[in-house]
Amino acid sequence: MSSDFKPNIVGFLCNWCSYAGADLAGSSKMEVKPYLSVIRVMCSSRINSNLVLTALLWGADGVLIAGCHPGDCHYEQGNYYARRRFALLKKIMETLKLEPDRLQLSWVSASEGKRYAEVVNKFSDEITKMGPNPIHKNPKI
Amino acid sequence: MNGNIGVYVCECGPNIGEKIDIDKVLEAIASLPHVKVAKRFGLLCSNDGKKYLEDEMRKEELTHVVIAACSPRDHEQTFMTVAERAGLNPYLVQLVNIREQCAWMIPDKEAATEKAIKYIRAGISRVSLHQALTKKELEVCTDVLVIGGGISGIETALSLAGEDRKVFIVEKSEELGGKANKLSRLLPHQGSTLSLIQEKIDTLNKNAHIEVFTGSQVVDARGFLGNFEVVIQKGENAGEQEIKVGAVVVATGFDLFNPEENPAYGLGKVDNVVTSLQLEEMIKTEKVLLKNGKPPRSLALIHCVGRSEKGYCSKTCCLNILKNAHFLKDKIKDVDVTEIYRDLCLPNKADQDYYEEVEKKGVKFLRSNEIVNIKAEGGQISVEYKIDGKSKKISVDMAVLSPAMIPSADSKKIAEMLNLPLDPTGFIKEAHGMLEPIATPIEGVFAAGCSLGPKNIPESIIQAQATAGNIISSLIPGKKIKPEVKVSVVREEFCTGCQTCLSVCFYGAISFDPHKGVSVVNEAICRGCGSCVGSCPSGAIRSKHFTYTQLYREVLEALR
Amino acid sequence: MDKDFTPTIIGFLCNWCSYTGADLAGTARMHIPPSIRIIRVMCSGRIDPLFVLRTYLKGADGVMMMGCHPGDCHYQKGNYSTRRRYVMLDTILKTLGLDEKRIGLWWVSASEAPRYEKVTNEFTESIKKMGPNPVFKEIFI
Amino acid sequence: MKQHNVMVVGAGVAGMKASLLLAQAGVKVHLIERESLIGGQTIKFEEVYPNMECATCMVAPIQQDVLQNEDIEVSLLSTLKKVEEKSDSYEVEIEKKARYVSLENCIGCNACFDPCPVELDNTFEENLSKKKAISVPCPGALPNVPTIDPANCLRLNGKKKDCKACQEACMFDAVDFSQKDEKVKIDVGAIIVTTGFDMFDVKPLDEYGYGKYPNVYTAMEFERLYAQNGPTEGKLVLRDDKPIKSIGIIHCIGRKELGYCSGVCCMYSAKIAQFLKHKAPDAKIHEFYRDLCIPGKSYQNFYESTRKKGVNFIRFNEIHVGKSNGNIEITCSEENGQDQKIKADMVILSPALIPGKDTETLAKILGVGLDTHGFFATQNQQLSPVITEKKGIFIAGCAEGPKDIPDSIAQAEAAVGKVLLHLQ
Amino acid sequence: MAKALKINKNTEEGLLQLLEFLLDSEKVEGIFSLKKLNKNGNIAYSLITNKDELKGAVPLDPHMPVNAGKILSHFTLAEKTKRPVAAVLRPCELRAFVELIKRAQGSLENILLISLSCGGVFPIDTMNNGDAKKRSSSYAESLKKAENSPDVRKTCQSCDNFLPQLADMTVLTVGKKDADKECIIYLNTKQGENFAKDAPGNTISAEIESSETEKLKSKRKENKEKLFKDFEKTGNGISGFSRVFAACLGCHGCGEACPICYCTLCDFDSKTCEYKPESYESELEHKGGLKIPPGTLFYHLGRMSHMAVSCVACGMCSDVCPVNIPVADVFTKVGAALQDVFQYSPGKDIEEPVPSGTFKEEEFKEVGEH
Amino acid sequence: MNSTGKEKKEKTATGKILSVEGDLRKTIKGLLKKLLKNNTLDAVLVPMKAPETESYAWVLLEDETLLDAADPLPPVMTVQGGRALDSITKQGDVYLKIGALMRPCEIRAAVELYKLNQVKLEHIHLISIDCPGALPLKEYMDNPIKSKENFEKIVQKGDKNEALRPVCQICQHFSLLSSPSTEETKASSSPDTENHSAADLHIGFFGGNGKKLCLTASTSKGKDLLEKLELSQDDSLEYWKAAGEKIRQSALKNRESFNKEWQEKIGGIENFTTALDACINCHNCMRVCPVCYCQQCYFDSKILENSPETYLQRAQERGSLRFPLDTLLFHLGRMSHMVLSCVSCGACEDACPMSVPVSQIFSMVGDQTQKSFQYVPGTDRNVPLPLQSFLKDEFCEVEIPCECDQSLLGKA
Repeated sequence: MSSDFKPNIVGFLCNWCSYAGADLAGSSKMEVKPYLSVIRVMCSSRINSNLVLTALLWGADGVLIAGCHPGDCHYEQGNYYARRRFALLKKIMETLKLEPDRLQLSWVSASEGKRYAEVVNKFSDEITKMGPNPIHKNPKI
Repeated sequence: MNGNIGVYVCECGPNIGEKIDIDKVLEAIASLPHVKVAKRFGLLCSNDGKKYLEDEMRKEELTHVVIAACSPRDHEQTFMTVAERAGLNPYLVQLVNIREQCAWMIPDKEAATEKAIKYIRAGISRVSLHQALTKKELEVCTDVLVIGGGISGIETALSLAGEDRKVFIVEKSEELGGKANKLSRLLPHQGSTLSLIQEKIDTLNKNAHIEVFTGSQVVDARGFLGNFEVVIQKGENAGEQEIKVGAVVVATGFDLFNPEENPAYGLGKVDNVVTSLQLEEMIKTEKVLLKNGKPPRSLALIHCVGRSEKGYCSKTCCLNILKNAHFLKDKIKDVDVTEIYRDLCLPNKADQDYYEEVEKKGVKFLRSNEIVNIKAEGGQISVEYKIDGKSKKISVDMAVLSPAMIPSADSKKIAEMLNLPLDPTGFIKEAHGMLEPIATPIEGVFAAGCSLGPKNIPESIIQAQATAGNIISSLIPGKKIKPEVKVSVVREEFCTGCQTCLSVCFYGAISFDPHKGVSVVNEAICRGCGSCVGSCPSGAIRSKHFTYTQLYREVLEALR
Repeated sequence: MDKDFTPTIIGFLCNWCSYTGADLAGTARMHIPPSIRIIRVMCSGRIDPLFVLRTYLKGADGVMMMGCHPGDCHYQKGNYSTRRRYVMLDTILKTLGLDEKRIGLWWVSASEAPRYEKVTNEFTESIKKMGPNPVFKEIFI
Repeated sequence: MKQHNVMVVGAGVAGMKASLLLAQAGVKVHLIERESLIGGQTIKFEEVYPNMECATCMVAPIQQDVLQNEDIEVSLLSTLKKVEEKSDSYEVEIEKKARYVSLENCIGCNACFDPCPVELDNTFEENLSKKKAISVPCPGALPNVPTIDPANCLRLNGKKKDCKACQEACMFDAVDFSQKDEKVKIDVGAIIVTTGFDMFDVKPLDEYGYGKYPNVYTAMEFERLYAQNGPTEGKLVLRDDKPIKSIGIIHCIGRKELGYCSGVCCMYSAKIAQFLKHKAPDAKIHEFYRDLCIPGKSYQNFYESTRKKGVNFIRFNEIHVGKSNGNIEITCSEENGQDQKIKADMVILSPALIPGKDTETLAKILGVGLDTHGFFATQNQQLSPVITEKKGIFIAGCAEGPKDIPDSIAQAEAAVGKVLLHLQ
Repeated sequence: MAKALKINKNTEEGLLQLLEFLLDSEKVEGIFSLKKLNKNGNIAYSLITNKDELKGAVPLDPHMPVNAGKILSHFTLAEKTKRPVAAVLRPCELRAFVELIKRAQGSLENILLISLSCGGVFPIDTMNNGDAKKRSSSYAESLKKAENSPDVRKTCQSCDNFLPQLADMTVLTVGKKDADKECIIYLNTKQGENFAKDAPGNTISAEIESSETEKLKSKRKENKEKLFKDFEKTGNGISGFSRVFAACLGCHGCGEACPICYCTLCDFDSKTCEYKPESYESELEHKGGLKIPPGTLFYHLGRMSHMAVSCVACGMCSDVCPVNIPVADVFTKVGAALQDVFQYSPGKDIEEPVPSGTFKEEEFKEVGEH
Repeated sequence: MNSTGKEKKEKTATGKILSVEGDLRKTIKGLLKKLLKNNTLDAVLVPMKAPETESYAWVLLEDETLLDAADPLPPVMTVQGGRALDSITKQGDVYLKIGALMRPCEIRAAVELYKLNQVKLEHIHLISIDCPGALPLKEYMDNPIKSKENFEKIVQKGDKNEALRPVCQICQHFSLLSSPSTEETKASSSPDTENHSAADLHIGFFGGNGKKLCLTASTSKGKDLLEKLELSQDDSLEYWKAAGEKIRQSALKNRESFNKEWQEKIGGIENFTTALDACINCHNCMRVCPVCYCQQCYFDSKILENSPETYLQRAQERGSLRFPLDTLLFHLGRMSHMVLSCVSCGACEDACPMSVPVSQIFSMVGDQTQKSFQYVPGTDRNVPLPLQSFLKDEFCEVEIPCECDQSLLGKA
């Protein structure tokens, strides 16, 4: 693994909890690794597998989906569906040994600025440790 | 796309200015396709900044604008308003968060700058796909349908009916008043319930703006806030009537747990075991008597009948039993009253005083964990109960069971008709258990009183009034409603009609058109979460302002 | 050949010329074979080859397309396209030996009621001679 | 409808919801708040029962809606001083304390905190952390604009008249020492009072060891201690850094003294126990209660799940927090008369809800009465629970008596209905 | 006489040398060519941008996994390429690309078209089973002799359009006896000449058409006529036609593989073509029975009416058919007839309008004279 | 549905026994004929060999004389029956009482499609039949005569021969008579068998030694059919079940090693992409898949379209870039859309012109993912689709540990 590897991580954040949590991390001036690019969606359930797969296959070294904690969904139950879809995708990746660790789902609430920073930093570290997504160099995808 | 995109980077004083090399940012984005101008400014959210932006939008004839500044949660609305003032559709503005997400989080200036460029590129890429969205306006009907003529229903109607609002009450039984009719008196005033209800019913009957259907049922109701179509089955053989209303209030009340379900309670088997309602009836007629016509010398008032079975505390029984005990002590000389309770639940500020008053009257309180058996024994009734693992027993002349409140049979029927979810206890589920205690997930449909869960009369009244408050402020005569614009839409040619989207929508905003075989989103109901979009395999449903292509562009830029 | 055979013939008629022509034939009490069922379209250019194919494969014994004479089109040149499409259909069917004579194109102007009477009768006769469309014998189509 | 203005006093959940609903009806709202931020007590909670929902996530969108709503004028650091009844309206005089920071100019970057030389206890954080003389109560406060504490600011209290450390640090000219407290008169057609509650003060009560032993906390202190945006950022550390093996949570603090059950403590105590089970899964948790008051359709379930998580519920008659061998020891007499002694590393006291501290003053200004417990009295607690004797003045939420969030909101919504009818 | 580049290497290596030169000199940014994917013989078109990756390129491999016209269309669909790209493709692929451009499905701009005199390709599945290796030597021999290799597809054996027309460069393979030693690449256009400037090799003058190519052309014409005749024997008339397509699964793979079928959502996959319940009831009434899913013939006839006039006879439709229906036979036959009627040669002239989009006032006078 | 669904399932299930007269196929056709004749059914959907060709197709028949040409046990599965049924009822209920005689995997696909509102079952009588498996389509097409002979042997012996398609060799749902999951779900859910079954009627012959057939009905519709067939002999199902059980046990074993083998073979990005090297992006697999029901596949839409610049840039990152693009995305994406409903019917692989082992890959992944959702597609009409429902306490591995049912995590 090259030490100057800067991973490209895509983060889908739900508007109500996780994005607010990310904002809080920012306004609390917490240090967060710069590798994650945030994409705001209204609810974590908006994320379909295609979006995640597209990101992973077109070069993302990691994909983070963050939403409200179960029970906290602004739309009551969106995150439960998100969790099921995520579990399915993760299982597929596990079964095919397609580096399931590059995909993570985390619950981050609006008050959890610190947690947001931790989640992102930890995930960034893990991805850095894993090295570049091998798909990225595969001309056959 | 043909367009002029303007990109404005806010320095936010030193917050962005010092942490991000803005000149480098501008250089990197100025030559991107369709970018007409890329400029920096000290503080865009200041009045000067807003003025500057407005002028720029006009001067440069911008079709799309990207503002790189702070979190959309802070100032998205601000800049949308600026755009609107400049004659640009507010949804053609994208606010890119480079302050919280870059400047404040990434101490390394170079990395922060790089990241900011990425975000702004994503913003540019995305904004070029934005569509101008306009708020639709819908006419509303201000009339209201109230299902259920109990205390909640009556109070709702009284609070709402007026010159410009008609209220229809549909009550399945032949008279208004609901369960409260059966109570002997209220608490802690010991006033007569009858007079209270009668007073309200009289006012109601005098009100020309309230139309009451007794002995009637709602057989169909569909629509959304401001526009419901309802069919009422009037009495027996009286035919159907269709009405239009703007809101529906479900006030179908509760039923009582039937103690006969558990033979241990002895109801129906053992003489002089009665329910609290039966006792109320006796109190009302002032004839608290045993089967043999004699007044009881001792009574056991048994709390929490059905609590274990149903899995919740009904909240109102403790006080109600205290009231009855109070009455018995007052009315029957030297009577021995024992309350067998689990936990005293007296959660209102005046309740404790009342409890102390009753205690002072000599009512005995026995705590038990479980009623083991109630049976006839030696001309009396023996109540066997358990406390801390030990069995105990008392003998009384009469045992009064206080059953738990359960959802009324009608609630379920009505809920099915209106597509309302029920919670695990079978009561109607609130739109949000904390913040929207009387709203249901279906906008325009409210619930009040015991249809939502056990409540006492004041709480039911409060809920009825709260319902009224919500309706008065959302259905204003002459004022149109503007539903959310960032909603989902179905592209009919691609929709296969699998109705997966229906199953994941919490708000019932999607229906199925059997003629076309496609799903239809009711934009007046949709709240724009996009859950349906996430669930549609073919991409036939798309969410405005968060389309797949828009997000995909963001992803691609993130990966650059 | 079955003497009693009454063919089913579908006619796609343009609104401006042929349909008016057909109406005129009616007003003039001309004898039009009862086997013809007319479907009005605004321009013969609207006659999608798929309409014709579908009609044919669903068992119509004949399909008539009628439009304004070349040069007369209400929409300037719609019928020139029709003509090309007809040739194309005709060629396809001919090449595959699929009874191309069951499909025909005629120019009938608004005043040509007699021509309408003539072509419909002639076509009906020729279809009668050909007998029923054999597609009804085929399960595997 | 006459387009009268309405004043809402207190910007907690009830006040905010009432304001939003009024604004939706097209009424101009003056929302008056004593503190420098809106959100009331709810925003201090990390999670709310029974769904263990994140309170910030729940309330922040409402706070934002309030601040962005053009029909709601929010006056912070403001209190009612005088109310004059007119024929069909009230003239209200409010006193608006100077913030010394411009709401318009400040962008919430917090650059002014560090340079300030004064360090103070943060009352919002139950004094569990420090703040500067210029500060926001907690990260994520809305509006995210600091306030200068004039009593402690060196410049304003005169100790160092030329100090302008914060002013120099601010790039936006937001620090404005020239601001003065001001009095404003507003004409309104109706007033809704949603001033909320305070917590029963446990300090005077000796038997709970509060103040005596560092590791005895009140429930509110614990909320902040647990909060992700609180002083420890959600990390569970005791005042004396001891490891936590055993925790006692004591219900009904103040019930006897006050003479009423607050109706919410059993649930919030159970909620605290559930938090703790997450944070310190190995710790033993004992809940000491008198009567379980869990009056909601989903509450019993919550209580049972708390029990299932291994929380020990003990019913007591008398209780005492003392010390033995340097450890806290809780002695409680059970119903059967037997005494039980339990060692605890941490004790959390669940006090009753009492009227807000300015309730009495406010009641006088408004000319409305109080009930025996000091809450605002309504015309008829049974039948018209939000209406006062005075026309056009309404009470909602915990100002009327202890209640939980949904009940407060229902009252607020009911009050709005009454106001709108009143204005017609 | 046209200009040509002569390279003293075998044909494939010569071409690769030219491609390498194009990349090296940065005359092009990338090259579309067939490329090996693994050792099993799987190949696919790849956009090669790195010289090293050219090592795996097999531009002349006698397989057509996808019609490259479709790929170039996909590449230039959103916008034309700003940076020059070269593509090695067979004449039918080139024709398909041109047909697509006529339908606004791509752009020729900045694309260097390199084609070849085509000896035909093997059926697609030979790629999988290792047959290809066995066959390739006999293929090379047949090429040299300008004969039909018995291993190439029936469609190719009867294709007389094997000399590309619009290519900037053409690699000579048919009848090239010394293909092992020498590579001739014709520079047909100014663009071709410009790109080949400074390329290693000698510039000569030569003519691509020869007695050898004529020989092959007439042989193939003969085959074509026979193919069409054979089809008439089995597939004529409604019953013959329905027998040919009786096995059709309705997978519509032929349409998907067809380069000319460019629609995003095929009409026959859309709701308009779904049977309504009552259709079943009425058809059953007539016939007593009905193949399910129905509409097989309608699909093929309908698709024909949409695209056969532009059919470039690439044979992909037959290749992808899971039940071995000779789709290409039918379509090329109908295509030829249509092209004859409209005097249209698909893919040969980028200016020539598609027949369905134009007309001549004086044509088809006899039509409508029934 | 016309039944009240109140009938309780008897403890020991019984079925009707029927002697085979001469030919197995003829006997089965005889049953259908009878149902057509006595108007119990208006039409039947059965496979039929196309005249003068060796291929099979589905035919909807009203005319019982046409049944003579039908073949209830075709050696290949050309069009998946679920898909055939889908095309009939997609636009709405056909008001003909149709009996559809299909393989269990086809029935299961139909049930999945029913849950997706694609197939309407109101008037459809699903009749399943013990499935001997099917031959690979390509091999059959290349040599139909020999393949048929081979297939006859399999039918007679009832074993899972290696000549069968790989997914047939590991199939456990070859007989709805004793499908394990149906039994389990029935036991665990309400006694309302009406909606908790896949087929209405099942025809079993495994265990009959070619001499007997066994018919069982699990719904009122099925019982009605059985009644109208006027069969007299009742028999206990134990023996028949045991015969099926034996075959299933060996299939189960095969399935285990199969899963392992494939996971090894294609695990990891390199292996997986290599397995897909032969793919030519014709999307035939999707088009024949019964549960890929979308009007337009997401991956055929223009959503993924990009500029030449982007393609060049991607190529430059990698040195070269395979075209057509997004092969892996297509397969993974399709997988994420339908794999929970995958009935392992093998149609995709049959239709692949390049013989990519799609069905084997999908079947393996399907088996694993379905397990983690405790979902068996197509065995119970009332169990909701996994992605249309959720439990509050599940999949907590994604975050904070809690007391959820760990068995849902597939770690039990």
